[in-house]
Amino acid sequence: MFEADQLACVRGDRPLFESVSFRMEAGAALQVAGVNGSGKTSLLRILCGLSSPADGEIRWKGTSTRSLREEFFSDLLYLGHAPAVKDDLTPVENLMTSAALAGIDADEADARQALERIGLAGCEDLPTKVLSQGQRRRAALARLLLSERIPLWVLDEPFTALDAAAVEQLRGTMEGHLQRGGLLVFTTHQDVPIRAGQFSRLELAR
Amino acid sequence: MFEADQLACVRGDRPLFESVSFRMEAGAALQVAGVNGSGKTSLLRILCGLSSPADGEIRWKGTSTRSLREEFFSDLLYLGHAPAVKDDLTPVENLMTSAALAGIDADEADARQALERIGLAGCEDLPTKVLSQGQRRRAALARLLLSERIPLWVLDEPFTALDAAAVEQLRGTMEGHLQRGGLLVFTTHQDVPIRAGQFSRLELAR
Amino acid sequence: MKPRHKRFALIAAGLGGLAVAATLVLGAFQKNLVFFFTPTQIANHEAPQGRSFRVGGLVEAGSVKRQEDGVTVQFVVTDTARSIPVRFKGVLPDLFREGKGVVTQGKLGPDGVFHADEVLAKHDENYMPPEAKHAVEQAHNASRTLKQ
Amino acid sequence: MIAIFRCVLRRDLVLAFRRRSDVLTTLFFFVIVVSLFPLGVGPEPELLRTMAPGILWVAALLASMLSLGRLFSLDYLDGTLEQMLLAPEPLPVIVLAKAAAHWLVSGLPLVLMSPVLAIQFDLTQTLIEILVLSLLLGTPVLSLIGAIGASLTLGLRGGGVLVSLLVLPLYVPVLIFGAGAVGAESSGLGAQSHLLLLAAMLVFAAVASPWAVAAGLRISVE
Amino acid sequence: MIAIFRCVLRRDLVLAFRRRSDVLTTLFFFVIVVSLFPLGVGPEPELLRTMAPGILWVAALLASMLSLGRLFSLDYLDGTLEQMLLAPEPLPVIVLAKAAAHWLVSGLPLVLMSPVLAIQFDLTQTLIEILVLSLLLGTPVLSLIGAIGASLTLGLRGGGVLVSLLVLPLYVPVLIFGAGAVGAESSGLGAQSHLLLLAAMLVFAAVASPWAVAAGLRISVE
Amino acid sequence: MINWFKYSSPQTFFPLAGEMVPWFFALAVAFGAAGLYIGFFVAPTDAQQGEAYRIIFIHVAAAWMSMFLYLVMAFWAGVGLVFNTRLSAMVAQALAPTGALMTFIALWTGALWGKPTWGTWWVWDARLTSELILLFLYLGFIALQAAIDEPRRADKAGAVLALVGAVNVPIIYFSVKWWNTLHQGASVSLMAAPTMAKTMLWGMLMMALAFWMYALGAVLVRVRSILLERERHTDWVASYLGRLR
Ligand code: HEM
Ligand SMILES: Nc1ncnc2c1ncn2[C@@H]1O[C@H](COP(=O)(O)OP(=O)(O)OP(=O)(O)O)[C@@H](O)[C@H]1O
Ligand SMILES: Nc1ncnc2c1ncn2[C@@H]1O[C@H](COP(=O)(O)OP(=O)(O)OP(=O)(O)O)[C@@H](O)[C@H]1O
Ligand SMILES: [Mg+2]
Ligand SMILES: [Mg+2]
Repeated sequence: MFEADQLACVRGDRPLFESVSFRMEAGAALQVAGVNGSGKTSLLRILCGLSSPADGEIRWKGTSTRSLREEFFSDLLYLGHAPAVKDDLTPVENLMTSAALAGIDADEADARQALERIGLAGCEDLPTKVLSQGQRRRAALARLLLSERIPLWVLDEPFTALDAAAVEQLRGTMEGHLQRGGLLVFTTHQDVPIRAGQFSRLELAR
Repeated sequence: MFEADQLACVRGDRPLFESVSFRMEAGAALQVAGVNGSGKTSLLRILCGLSSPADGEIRWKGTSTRSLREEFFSDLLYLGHAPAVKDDLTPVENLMTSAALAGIDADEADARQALERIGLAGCEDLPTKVLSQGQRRRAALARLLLSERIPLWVLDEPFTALDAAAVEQLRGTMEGHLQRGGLLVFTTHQDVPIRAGQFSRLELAR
Repeated sequence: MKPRHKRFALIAAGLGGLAVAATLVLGAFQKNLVFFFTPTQIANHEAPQGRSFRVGGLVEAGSVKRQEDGVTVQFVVTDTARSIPVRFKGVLPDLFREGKGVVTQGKLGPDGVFHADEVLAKHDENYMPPEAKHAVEQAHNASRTLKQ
Repeated sequence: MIAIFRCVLRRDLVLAFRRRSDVLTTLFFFVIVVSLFPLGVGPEPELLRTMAPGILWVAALLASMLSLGRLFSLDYLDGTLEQMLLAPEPLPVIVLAKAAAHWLVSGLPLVLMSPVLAIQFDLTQTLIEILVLSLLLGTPVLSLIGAIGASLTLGLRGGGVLVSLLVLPLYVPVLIFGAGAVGAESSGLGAQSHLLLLAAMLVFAAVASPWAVAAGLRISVE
Repeated sequence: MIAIFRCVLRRDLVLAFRRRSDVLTTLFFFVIVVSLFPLGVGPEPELLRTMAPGILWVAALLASMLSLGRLFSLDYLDGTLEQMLLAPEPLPVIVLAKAAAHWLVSGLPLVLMSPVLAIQFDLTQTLIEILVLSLLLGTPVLSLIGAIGASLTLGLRGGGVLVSLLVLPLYVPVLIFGAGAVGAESSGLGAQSHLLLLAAMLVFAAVASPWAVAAGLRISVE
Repeated sequence: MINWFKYSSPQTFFPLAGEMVPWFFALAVAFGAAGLYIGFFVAPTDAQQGEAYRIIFIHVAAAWMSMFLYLVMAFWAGVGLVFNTRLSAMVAQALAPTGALMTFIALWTGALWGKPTWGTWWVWDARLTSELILLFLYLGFIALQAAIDEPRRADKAGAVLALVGAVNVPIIYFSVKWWNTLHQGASVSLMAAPTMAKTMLWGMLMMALAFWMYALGAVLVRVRSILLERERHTDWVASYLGRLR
């Protein structure tokens, strides 16, 4: 379903990785691992099409994502280092715009419910800028709860800044996605075992 | 040596905590714990004098830090969420300016050595902006290696974005500081045991 | 230096700076910073040549003459020591009176006549009913207007 | 496609409304720049009258240019822009919505304010009408062209100034025909041809610039 | 105290040098604004000569104001500013170093450039000298006053425009005496008193503004 | 005054202010009526300006207040900054709009008066320019406070700006002395006898008092509403609002 074929990445004059290939089917999870600076973020951005690889190709349902473009994007959810959360909007407004941008139908009630489930009850209507580091992260992650019908999730260090309870909940969400037959690519330095689906690790050497 | 007396903090119209008091002597470590949004960062900034408490007082060697000002600052090292690292400078230059700002005597050789010890060998002369999330964090943390004679360290989530090896090394640095008789206040959501010195935890309830 | 001493040093430097600034300001006010020139200054060639500037003073009593076209006026502006003829084409402000203050903008012609394209009335700080006015001496009035 | 246009437009307007002071300060900037010139240049009324359209246009141009910084950079910093690039809708539509919001927030108020300022400079009724019309046609062009510059300088340090460098040369024709319209009218030539040209520029910019901006954004985010 | 001044000054200059394009773009902005006016106003030489000092001064003022955004905001975002507030040296000294660097990077180049532009406007030798002198005395005042505005608006959205609102009224006297100096000289009055006043403003600003900025920074970071 | 503001807590200040407001407004109306009566019916026509001079009764009072209120605002803002007293910062915030209004009135009536007397609405002389700067300073203060959400930060940032801008006030006041302006010099000063007929002077003083009272009343009203908003979570506000219902 989702394939990477002989990907290579060069940053500056430093080759980060080459001939990275994998193939994932429905219900598979891939953890990209490696020490700091080994190129995990770079790989994830390439997979989404935000930057282009020095070499190789990415295929979604057998077709190159370069030629699919918007069709691929509608099957993709990417959460990067930057949380895509506006300081001046409230978590509810943030969630609703990001859902709209991703082409997800969600009304305000859905959004409030998702925020409540992720533990932001009581903060839904504060401007996001006053929230703590972890609360902003949660506000960003609330999108996952509305994205059940999006097959491919790409998450870059989703666990940072979260406290123990939130980490546990997020793990549950990710496992649920896999059980529904979703695909998941993620990175993390923390030790969070994913037990559902078909789990594999891709180690980027340095 | 370092005392907080009945501190209270109000953000917006929400009281975050009140009557937080503690007293630390040389060689003591204090972990501020609590769920996301419980006010850990706010407490640390108050302790440094970056923001002022709604109520209460902080004393260093028996004198209020408000009146000590620069004298207190010369005994203090604070590392916050933001890494204080300039994108356009190289790690070496960054380290040297931050040392100078903190009133630490360090020449370029010292700086290079510190960066090498923290695992940035080979990246010292790249502009910091091309480094990965974890590498930037390391570049910021290199300051700790030059700050041995500064008694009070205040670190806000120092372990984020670091890989396992770096976490281990940082733990060693922190323990070394305690063994030298330094004081340490820090927060983290990860489970990193500090075994040296006299360790205590301050739980911020929400 | 201990931090406290540094702060004292800084404050001392600050006060020194303020003193310097004050001296410079006083020095500046020794020279003239003006909104308009007086006829005396013009006579001493202190006014600009070939460029628009303002002349201020009193309209000399009896000097106002209207030309036949009805819109051009000629009058003399004086500061009681020197005076200068002014020619102006246009509507005069209501308060334009002989013996009163005036500020006009324009250029000095080669013939020594000031060609104004704007005439403003400048009045003094005295407010009194007409009867009381006669008691006050004209010259006294005049010198005050020019001084400020 | 229309849904996403409306969603982005609404979001940007809500954001602007949350920060009303932004809108007001663009306007104040305009007013203050216009009022500064008499101070620098001196008070001759005839001189001021001749300069008036030029000053108003240059001030509008600067105000619009200054607010370009906000167009994409905040979305870039917090990652929203990545999400826009990954949206399943055509990027140019999103871009057009953002440019439209920018104009509504930082162009339209200037247009509405300009007659008041023009009165200060003692312009006649007809000239003021021409001035407003030229601004109404010209300021959206400024937003559209400015978006190109903003997209290319995204994330570059000192982008604020770099963007002016890229964008000002492209603004020049708008300025010339905009300020020229008033001049032509006052010299009895009639402003019609100038205004037609401005309208043509507007249509052309509305059609072409979103594509350029979209390309610029993809490049800058990479 | 002197060590930290030099360290901060050097760092800011190195950063500016890394981003040469910043310095150049401020300069280009100045040049372009100055050259825009003849386009907006029309080509009468007499008119242009009278306007020249005003235009140059307003352009310098705008250029300096635009670059204010960079003064503290980058240090604020990446946390360096917190470190400065926690430095064991008096904050006003650090502030003064930053203002000095700002002037060296975005004021001095304009001063050096201005004679060339003034020649375009057909000013005489003496007038050009006075103009340069007035800019030399005046632009540091702009940096110093601007720093106050920049510190107070730090981290506020739309700060870029808000800062102009705060700072422009305080700039006005500098503008009046700066541009006035040239006018006074060309009218044969002599520019001395204007220049003395500018010098007084410079000394006063150098002494007073670092304290205000330091207070502003502590407030904004809180 | 100092004790009154500094040591009174918001709870006690709030009702006290509430009681004083009607009195101030009543006094403003009374003085205003007296001032206008003297100004338009008793005061003689001016020898130079005729009837146009009667704008003086509004212009001068507004111009005085515009400068005075700025100083008061800067003073309270400074007190709030140094002693961290909440109430004084709120007073400063409440003063700004009234001050801006006074400045605007002074500018507007001045321009209106300039047309018949000088023959122009506006010239860029030192007095007029510095007064215009005063208006911009007020507006900057208001805009800055509006742009900051955190009230404590808004207070302090505003205070710094207010204190910096205070340099402008002496410049306005002395501008007519330092430069030769089109604007006239002072008719009323502490140092010398007024150069103005007695009745005119009385009318002007009455109007000044009326403006003073109006400003006090308006500021108190505004402080009260700021207090309610800022302390909306405290018990005393809750019980006050409860009583209203
Ligand atoms: C827009 C134009 C004007 C502005 C901004 C302005 C501003 C001011 C200010 C700030 C003051 C208070 C200064 C002080 O107390 O010494 C003042 C006072 C005064 N103004 Fe004006 N003014 C304007 C026009 C005029 C005009 C046209 C007149 C009369 C022809 C006039 C007559 C006076 C008088 C009589 C005082 C009282 C002076 C005193 O005794 O203190 N003003 N004006
Ligand atoms: N212009 C360049 N020149 C040299 N090296 C570069 C350049 N740009 C990027 N790099 C290197 O590319 C790598 C970027 O890695 P990336 O951000 O993908 O790492 P990561 O695996 O996500 O690390 P982390 O765990 O710290 O987030 C870094 O090692 C960086 O040093
Ligand atoms: N203006 C405000 N109104 C209401 N609540 C506010 C306001 N400003 C801040 N807060 C609250 O203050 C708290 C800030 O907490 P802080 O950043 O200190 O948390 P933290 O313990 O460091 O959390 P984390 O673990 O996520 O970093 C948040 O709960 C936030 O919602
Ligand atoms: Mg990464
Ligand atoms: Mg935190």
